[in-house]
Amino acid sequence: MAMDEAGGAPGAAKKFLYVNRKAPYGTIYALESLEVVLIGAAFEQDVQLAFLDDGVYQIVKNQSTDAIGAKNFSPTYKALGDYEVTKLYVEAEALEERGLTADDLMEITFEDEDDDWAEKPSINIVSRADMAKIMSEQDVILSF
Amino acid sequence: MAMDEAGGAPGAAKKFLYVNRKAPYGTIYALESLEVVLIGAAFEQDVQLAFLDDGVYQIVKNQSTDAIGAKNFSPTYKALGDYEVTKLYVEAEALEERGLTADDLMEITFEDEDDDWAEKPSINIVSRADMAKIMSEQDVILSF
Amino acid sequence: MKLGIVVNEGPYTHQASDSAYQFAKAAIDKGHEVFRVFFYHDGVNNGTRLTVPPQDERNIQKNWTELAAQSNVDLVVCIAAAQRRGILDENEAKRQGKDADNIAPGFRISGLGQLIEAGIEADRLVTFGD
Amino acid sequence: MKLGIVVNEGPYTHQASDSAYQFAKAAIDKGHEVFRVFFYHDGVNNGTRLTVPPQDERNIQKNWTELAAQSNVDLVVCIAAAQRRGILDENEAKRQGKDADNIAPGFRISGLGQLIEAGIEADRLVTFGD
Amino acid sequence: MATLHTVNKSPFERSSFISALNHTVPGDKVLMIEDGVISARKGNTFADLVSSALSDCSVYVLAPDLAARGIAEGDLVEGVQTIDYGGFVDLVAECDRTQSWL
Amino acid sequence: MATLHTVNKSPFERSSFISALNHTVPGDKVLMIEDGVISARKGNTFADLVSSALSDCSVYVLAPDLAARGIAEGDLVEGVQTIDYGGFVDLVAECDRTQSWL
Repeated sequence: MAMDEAGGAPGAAKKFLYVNRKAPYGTIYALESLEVVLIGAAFEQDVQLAFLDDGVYQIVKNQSTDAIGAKNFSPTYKALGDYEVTKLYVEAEALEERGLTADDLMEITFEDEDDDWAEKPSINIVSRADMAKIMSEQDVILSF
Repeated sequence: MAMDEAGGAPGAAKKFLYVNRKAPYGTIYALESLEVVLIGAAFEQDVQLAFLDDGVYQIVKNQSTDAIGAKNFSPTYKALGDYEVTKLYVEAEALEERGLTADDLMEITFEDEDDDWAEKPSINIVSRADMAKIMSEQDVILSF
Repeated sequence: MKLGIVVNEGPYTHQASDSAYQFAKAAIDKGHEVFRVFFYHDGVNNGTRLTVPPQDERNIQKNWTELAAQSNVDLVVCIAAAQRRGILDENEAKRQGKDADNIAPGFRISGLGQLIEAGIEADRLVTFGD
Repeated sequence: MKLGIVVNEGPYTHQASDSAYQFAKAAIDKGHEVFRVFFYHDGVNNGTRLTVPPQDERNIQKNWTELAAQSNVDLVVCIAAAQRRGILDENEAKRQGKDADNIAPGFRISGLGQLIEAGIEADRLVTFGD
Repeated sequence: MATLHTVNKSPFERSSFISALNHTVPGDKVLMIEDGVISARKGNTFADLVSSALSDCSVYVLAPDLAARGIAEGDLVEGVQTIDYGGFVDLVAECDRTQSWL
Repeated sequence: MATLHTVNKSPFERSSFISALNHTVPGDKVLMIEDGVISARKGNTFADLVSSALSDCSVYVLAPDLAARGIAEGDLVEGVQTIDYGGFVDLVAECDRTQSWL
């Protein structure tokens, strides 16, 4: 794998943050961001996803795209746990401004191998201030 | 010319409004809008241009694009009079919100054939309410 | 009614082309005439035949090409916008000394006058963009 | 430093590609290494050789092609994004049964892994988009 | 002599929603499509602006775009009407002109 | 451990300017490029927000983009610094990471 050619020492994983700020379907950024996350999972870096601004709409429940003729890719978020992508940060203020609550979001979970494979939520609702702090602790930020 | 094939009777010019809401250079919409206006001038319709929101930046003075490597197309606005495009409406509120005044705009003029070719300003500063009224009186609105 | 449509963005990246297609189909279903779709700005990128969308996705170019054939819709790609973005038909490729062309069936390349003409001829003109 | 650049929009429509190019040139002038530019989303459209910009305008594709040759910059076009948008090299065209390709000299088509790798290898990664 | 104003972007992302509402005249119709439907969800920051617009305009949202973004019809600001693409066509035909707030 | 935040859109058109300022931490640097430079003109609606940001961040604008939009350096909100592409490169190198607010 490409890791061997990487600049850092093997095992020195970088912290990658994928920043999702746009609603799905109106533009392709949400879908193509998800495609990077899936490919990126194979690189064994420390991966986090941030959902803020209209990006929170990417993970709302009950998306149905039949009538617009596009593919509904929201089920893929539920599979992120299988790719060991387990840290999804959602900004509380972004939900509130849009009249949304945590109950409007899909259930996205992972099985924690360090805790007897217990099923745990991948979504963490964080304040705007905490989101800023999370952003300030990354090595690489990819914006979509 | 295409007028002969047009739906309306020859001579029954339609009112066309070109709505410009975006700053130049960050995107190509301003330039490609201008290209439509120049081509459209040959069709002898009743043409008006509206500048609102960041569109007012399209006609500010002293644009200099050498350092960004793009072509400065702002001189073309000054030539609109030669194409008999003489009605440019600029929204007063849009200027004010951006810290701009009428003095920050280029001088764009035309020679009035009905008034012994007197040179007159093409730019009309109008209120937001008047802009809404102007929009409501068009046959065709092209948005850029 | 006689309807004209303007599409300002390319396929997949923005919903504009999809929305315009759904609108055009609905208009035709209701008995209106969609006599022209004018592709401007990045909209010209709808007219390449070289796209290979994923198998489980819609094929936007094919949708337009089929609509044009079935309902006699004039799909016009703006020549000035197309040149900037690399959409060429065989004649244009030859004229510009390019070794390939990429225009899709059902699309034709023409001037901006076709947009103005659409505005003059159509009872209503509807624009889809970013 | 080792710099990676991501370009998310196509040529001319958005300033992203121009800004990225000016940034890359400035970085090289200052002695940094720009080892890769990754073209994603509509950014893949920078990699077509079929553009014919007006004679008094910059040629964005040629700018990139020349920079790649002069400064050994790896210009990578994302394959998944390119397929959706109709950017193909000779191999891809053959594989997909297309009768033409349009990739420009100096650009190569590869996978999204090249973006992640750029993030891992680069000291800094800078993204330009809409 | 009504105008149909279409808004295709979220009011949280772009100013086109506000700009459209600022340029309606009484009797106009406003249609939210694509990401524009986000403005019509009840309880959102812009819900009051949508309600105000209803005092002298009709406001519509495109149901297919609502569904894609997981918004139920019951979640809408009161008074906003849902239509499908056929209804969109009807609005275009009924109004004298369409202005797309791109 | 500073972050360089780049903003490339006008605050009048998009929310990315506000969102960027809402997610800085003290010591971060904010650079306006492309249409983003519009926020730095004195007297504009967002000028006070730029001034506030200066209390715990450094704020820069890209001079080539200012010039293209006819904004003179004397027209800037006080405290905002102008740089060229070389200065942009230096900021990227000085900061630990770059976040583009697209």
